[in-house]
Amino acid sequence: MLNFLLRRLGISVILLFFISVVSFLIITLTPGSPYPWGEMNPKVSPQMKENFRAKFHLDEPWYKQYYLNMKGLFTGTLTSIKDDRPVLQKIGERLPATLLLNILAITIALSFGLMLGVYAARHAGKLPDLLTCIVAFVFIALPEFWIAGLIVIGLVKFTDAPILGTQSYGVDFPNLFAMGLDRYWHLALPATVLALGGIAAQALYIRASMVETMRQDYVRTARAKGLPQDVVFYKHALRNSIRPLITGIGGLLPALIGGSIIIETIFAYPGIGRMGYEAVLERDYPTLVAMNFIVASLVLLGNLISDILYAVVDPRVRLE
Amino acid sequence: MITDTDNPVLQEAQLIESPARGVWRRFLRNKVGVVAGIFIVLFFLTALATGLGSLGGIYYPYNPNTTSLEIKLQPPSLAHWAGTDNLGRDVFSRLLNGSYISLTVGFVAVSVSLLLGVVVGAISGFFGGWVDNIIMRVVDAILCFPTFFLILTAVALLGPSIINIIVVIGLVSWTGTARLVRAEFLTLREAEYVRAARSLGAKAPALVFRHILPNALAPIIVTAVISIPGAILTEASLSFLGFGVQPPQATWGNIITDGKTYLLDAWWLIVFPGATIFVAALSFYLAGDALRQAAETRSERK
Amino acid sequence: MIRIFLHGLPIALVALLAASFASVSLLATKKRNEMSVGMLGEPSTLNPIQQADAAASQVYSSIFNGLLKYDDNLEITTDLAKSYALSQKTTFYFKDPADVVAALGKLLFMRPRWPEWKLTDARQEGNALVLTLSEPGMATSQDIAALLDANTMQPLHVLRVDLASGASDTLKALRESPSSSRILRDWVESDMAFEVTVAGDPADFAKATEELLAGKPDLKGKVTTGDAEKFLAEPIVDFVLRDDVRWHDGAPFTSRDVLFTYRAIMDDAFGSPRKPDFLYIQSVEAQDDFTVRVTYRKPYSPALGSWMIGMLPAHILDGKTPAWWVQNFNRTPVGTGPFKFGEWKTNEFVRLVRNPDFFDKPGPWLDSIVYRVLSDQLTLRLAFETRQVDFWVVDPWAVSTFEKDDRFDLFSAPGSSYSYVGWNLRRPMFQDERVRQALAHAVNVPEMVKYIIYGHGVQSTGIFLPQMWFFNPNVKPFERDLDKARSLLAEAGWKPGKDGILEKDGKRFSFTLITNNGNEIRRDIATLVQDNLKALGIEVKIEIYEWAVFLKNFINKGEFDAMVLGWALGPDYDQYQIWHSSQNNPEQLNVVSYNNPRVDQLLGDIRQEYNRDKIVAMAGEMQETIYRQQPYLFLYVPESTSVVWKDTYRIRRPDGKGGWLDTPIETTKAGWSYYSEWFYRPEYADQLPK
Amino acid sequence: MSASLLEIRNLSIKFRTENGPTEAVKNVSLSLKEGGSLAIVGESGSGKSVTALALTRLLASPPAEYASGSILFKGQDVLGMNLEQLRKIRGKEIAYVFQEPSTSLNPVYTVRNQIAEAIKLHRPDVKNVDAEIVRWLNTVGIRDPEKRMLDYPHQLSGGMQQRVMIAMALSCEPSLLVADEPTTALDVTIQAQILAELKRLRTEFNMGLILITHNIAIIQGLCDRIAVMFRGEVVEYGDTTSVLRSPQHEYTKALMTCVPRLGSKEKRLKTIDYSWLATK
Repeated sequence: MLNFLLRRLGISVILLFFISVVSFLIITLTPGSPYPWGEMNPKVSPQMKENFRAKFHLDEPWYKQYYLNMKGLFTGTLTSIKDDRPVLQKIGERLPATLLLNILAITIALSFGLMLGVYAARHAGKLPDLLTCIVAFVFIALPEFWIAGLIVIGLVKFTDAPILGTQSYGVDFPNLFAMGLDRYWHLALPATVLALGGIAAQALYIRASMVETMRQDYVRTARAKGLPQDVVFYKHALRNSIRPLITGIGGLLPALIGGSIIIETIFAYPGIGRMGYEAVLERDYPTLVAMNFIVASLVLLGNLISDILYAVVDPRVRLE
Repeated sequence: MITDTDNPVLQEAQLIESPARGVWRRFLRNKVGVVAGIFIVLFFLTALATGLGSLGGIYYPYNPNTTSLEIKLQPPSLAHWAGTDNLGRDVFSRLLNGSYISLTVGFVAVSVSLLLGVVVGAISGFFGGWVDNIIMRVVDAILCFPTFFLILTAVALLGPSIINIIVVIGLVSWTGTARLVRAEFLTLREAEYVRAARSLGAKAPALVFRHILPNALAPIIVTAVISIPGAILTEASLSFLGFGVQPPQATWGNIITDGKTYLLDAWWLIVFPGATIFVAALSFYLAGDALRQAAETRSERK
Repeated sequence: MIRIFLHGLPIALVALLAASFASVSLLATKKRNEMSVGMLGEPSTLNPIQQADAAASQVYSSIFNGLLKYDDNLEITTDLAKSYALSQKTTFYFKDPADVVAALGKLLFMRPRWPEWKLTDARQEGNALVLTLSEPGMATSQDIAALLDANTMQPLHVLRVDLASGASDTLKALRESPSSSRILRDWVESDMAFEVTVAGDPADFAKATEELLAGKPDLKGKVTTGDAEKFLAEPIVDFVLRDDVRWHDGAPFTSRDVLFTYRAIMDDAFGSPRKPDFLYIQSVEAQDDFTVRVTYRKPYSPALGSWMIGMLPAHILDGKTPAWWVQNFNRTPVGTGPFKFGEWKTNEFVRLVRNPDFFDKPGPWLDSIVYRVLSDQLTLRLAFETRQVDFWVVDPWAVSTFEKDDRFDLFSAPGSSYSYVGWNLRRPMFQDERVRQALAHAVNVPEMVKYIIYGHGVQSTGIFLPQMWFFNPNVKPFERDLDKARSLLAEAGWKPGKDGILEKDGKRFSFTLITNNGNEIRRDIATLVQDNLKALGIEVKIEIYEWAVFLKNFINKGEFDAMVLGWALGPDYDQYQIWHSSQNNPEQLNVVSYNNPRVDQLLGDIRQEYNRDKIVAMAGEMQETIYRQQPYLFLYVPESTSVVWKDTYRIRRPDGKGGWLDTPIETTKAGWSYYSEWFYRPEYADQLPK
Repeated sequence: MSASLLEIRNLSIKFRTENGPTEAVKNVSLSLKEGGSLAIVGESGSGKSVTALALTRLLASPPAEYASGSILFKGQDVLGMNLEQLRKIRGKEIAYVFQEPSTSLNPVYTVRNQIAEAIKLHRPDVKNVDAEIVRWLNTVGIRDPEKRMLDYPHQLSGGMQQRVMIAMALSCEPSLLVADEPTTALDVTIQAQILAELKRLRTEFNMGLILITHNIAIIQGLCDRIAVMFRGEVVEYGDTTSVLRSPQHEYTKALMTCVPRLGSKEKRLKTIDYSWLATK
């Protein structure tokens, strides 16, 4: 186990290095350059521009910039071009919101995906199965921003419910419970939209996996034992079917973080997706560098966790 | 399904028919798949007609790029089936016109990704060993990137031209194909007929192109079909953020971008293009899935 | 077990969603005495001297006060200052004290003209004649100089020394050199530059300076000698500060804070983008706790406006490092304004709370203001429609929708920007004035006003905004006249070619019009220009780039044919950087490379003029000249219309009889006045603090 | 004469396929008395496994379809039962041992869990389930059963796995054990052990046994009767000894010739000679 972790850690470090170099190259070798003074400010003197470029090492060769940026990242001295605050601190402020959103999205995706997938598999080949599969493809085919937009229009036009951000404003909450519900409401809408694709993917995955599992010999054994359908299904088949699902969780994360750029923009949700998007627009290189690095680390961590979970679910797998 | 899979009668029936025809026949039996396929054909014809139309033909109800401010932001009517946009352009005509670029983005991006994926996957799977190991680690690394963010960064920084968008989408989405092709190659490499061919002294290219690739074709095609809507959706998402194909060239995505501002006042600018993207994507997914089922039945019997 | 989980979790999630929806909808109708404002993007800092973005200035203006502010008519008035007085010290240096006596005598003889000159005092100081004028400016001093005997006067020169570092030390060394007695005045701009003003022939002094610098080659010093001047004109502003102002932490506001703020702006360590506004200042001195004298090195009339900058608390910030500012003060500022800083949640909101000790009583009435960070116009609108922000600056096309809806009140104010199409005058095809005028006749600007901004704005007739006091209302817009346009083009040698596109010397009239993405209106303008010019046989290709690329690759380099952009203008008349012919290098702002010697002259003069009437005259001429020459196709000045839910706010003012007068909110030329007089909803009227 | 345990009468089973229905089992009639044993022999695809699975209707339907005939178990028609009734027969009355022990045991549950499941279901009166499991594991010859029952299937060898399968099948004390190629996937030495075990257990518990195999050699001494199936039909049916001594059908003869024997001089295994088909 320890061996496994160490080896995985080693591979992760190499991967991270690779990722950080590539993303750094993409970021710095492209046209445009950071400019923190707003639109064509007549008041900015050439000297200020020079000071600024020197401060953020913008005139160094890329490898030196890379080195300085990474050094800054690890010593915590890397600061954002926009407001000169340490990027780690900025990311730290936004990361919890994004994680919360993604965790809820993953929960929704998994629970609904599981339910739908199992439902379809139970009726494999029959009408409910077909309908479920079509619904799943509908979910995948729905453009995220479009459905988010429609939901938003609907809510704005027909209800009083606020939809943006993480909480309602200008309102005194009578109690903690109401406050909790308010937070949940603001979290659940974007999370649901974000999860739609995940629900569908998981449902199709589970369905296929279940159908495959139902053909296995041990399921026949279980049926031959006279076990009730449900026990056969939920105990013998399901447990074996969700193994691939668990490995999939690690892979969900990058997709969700990508998707959250749009969702966070539409719902004005304060997460790192939006920060990254703004950093791209502002050419805030340090922030981009740090963000890519941290997101990649998170993804690698997610992969590691799914590997460990995999071993927990399947006794045949040992982490070596 | 518990059956005796080696039923002799079945085997005989199997022998009469070429695999491709079998897949096709099974596909035709899938009603959902056929309907989806018809939609795809319709989209294609539209794209073709408007593609030709942009060379001077007259296949639109209105010129998709002509502005007429007197009729801006009009709701759908008999004259303008999908309403008009903020510059008074006919949205329906723009949708027709957009199908050309949107489908091009979908197809070409997927072709790029397919080409890369097949080549890389084939090399990895065919040679195995350390080559495979290195390539797969690289693939792992690429999978760690939040893809959409990567695309966004690249397109934002390189400039949102059609070519850039296509290339970038293609470049980041080949990993899935590569993994699939690699897996197929790893399996087929050890298949008896390949071993046989190898032992008869067949050279690597012959092995790959005559023996392995044709047999891996079915899953590759299915992946391609299922990837197309992904590329179209990605372009639309980029458009939504302002980094898609730039106006005045219409795409399904940037019609929505144009309409985004009017979200609450001109629903038709959002609903119709969104629905078009949705129907197109759904058609590709369903047709792709039907194709997969048809192809799988064959490989199951193999 | 697994089945309960399988169905239970989704059901629980949905049930929770339904419950939260009910709860949220119920609560949404109960709002407190708080103002919610939406802002685009997150402020980078709440420090008034370091801010660079609109979001920040929106927030900090409620926290900080300047010495001065604009009133409702966009005229300068006092804020932290009780009063201010302008004057000027003009000094003539003579070769001999006896010459001074003669000159003084001459002036005394002309005493009757003093009021005309605004001359209040003249006296001798050694070999210098010192005049005091009650209105600063160059013109009067030049008039007086002309009366005096030039041969008896010493010419003055400004020597500027740019070097890699160590400006102060070098200046010190220079002051110890033998010729130091000729230094009349020195000024350190930064560690990398200083200026000295010397009397007499500058050549030997410059040589001495160069010799001194030659001893230190690593400083890479460079000496520039300015043109000869006849006198030193030093405008002076005397501020008397209010003595009843306290910082939010209770400490009194004094002249020390003013001095500190000035020093901080000038200190490169804090990188204030406002520093260029203060470069003309020779010194800032405190006479006592509540009197401050600012002396300028030369007349620069827009400089007064720079004292609207928010004052910083010296007692908190003095001696702190830039990093400390970033980590502490810039995110938890302490000011003197009607609202105190409350809470800042990154990317969500900044909340300010009532400052009960605000010096400009009565008010504020609101308990708090929340500035919500939103990403774009759309989310701003959504937040407004769900009553999460209380007002919204309406997109022009939506104004009519809101006008029809009686749930809302609308407030319009003149906008502070204009849109234009800039022709790159470096391109041969745009160099002919007639061609540009033809384009102005061809593009249907009224149609743009009508359809792009839905009539909510006016056609622009030049470089100034109509609501400004120096705007020239006599400039008439070019009318749409295609025949006129054609004949102008024909005069300029453009004839229709084979494909219908105009040609001259075998070159087609075809160009690329660029703009930035993310701005639908600019994109629409480009499309319309393309459409309009097609009628004349001019081919326009549109390209749209992302903002950073647009600036860096095209605008800053001056490499474009034509572009659509806008200028957001402050309330002053100084447009030297935009129009002066010297400002056309890469990264400078005269991006179209406009060049007119008369305009250059006016641009230089107007900044040194303090007389209102003369400013109006100069500005008027400038506006007319530039508009006639059409380096830009001036389009329109959009109105800014805000929409508020009906009856959301009231203004409370004393009614003069010891009670209160509550009125609906109103707009002025400057938009909304200070929020300190506002309160939320009539039903809170009884509960407001006394 | 003991009562008839199982009566299969004119059973036909069809499979719906995309090329139209095919008949996997045609008109098969077999019977088994209580405590009796029957071997069904045939090549793959001959319908023997389908017949065996049909006994408790384990065939997935669709595509399987019980076209005609009846299966009487202890006088009741299995084909007419509802699912509840069927479940009472499955495991409780008719237990199965399948061909591939490594895939027939659920990989994610322990041996104990999988056996206990059956016992709890069919023998609710058993108080100490663990003791019962240990007893059965002992019975099938697993050493150290207390420890082994906590193992996951993949931790056991193939032979052990099959013993677990048998223990699981026996744990509910069925009156008929259907062994569907129980030894095909195992080593030859293990095969012998398992067969010996089956033989012992059958007599010990006086249990009916249906052994399905393609290996005609293992039948002797284990089964009283034999049915040879070919292409869905029973081509020969009778006492083991008499059939083996004098096979009537060409196919039976062919089957018998390709059984490898120790000491045989032949270098290559014989393949089935289908020439008789052409003459038919």
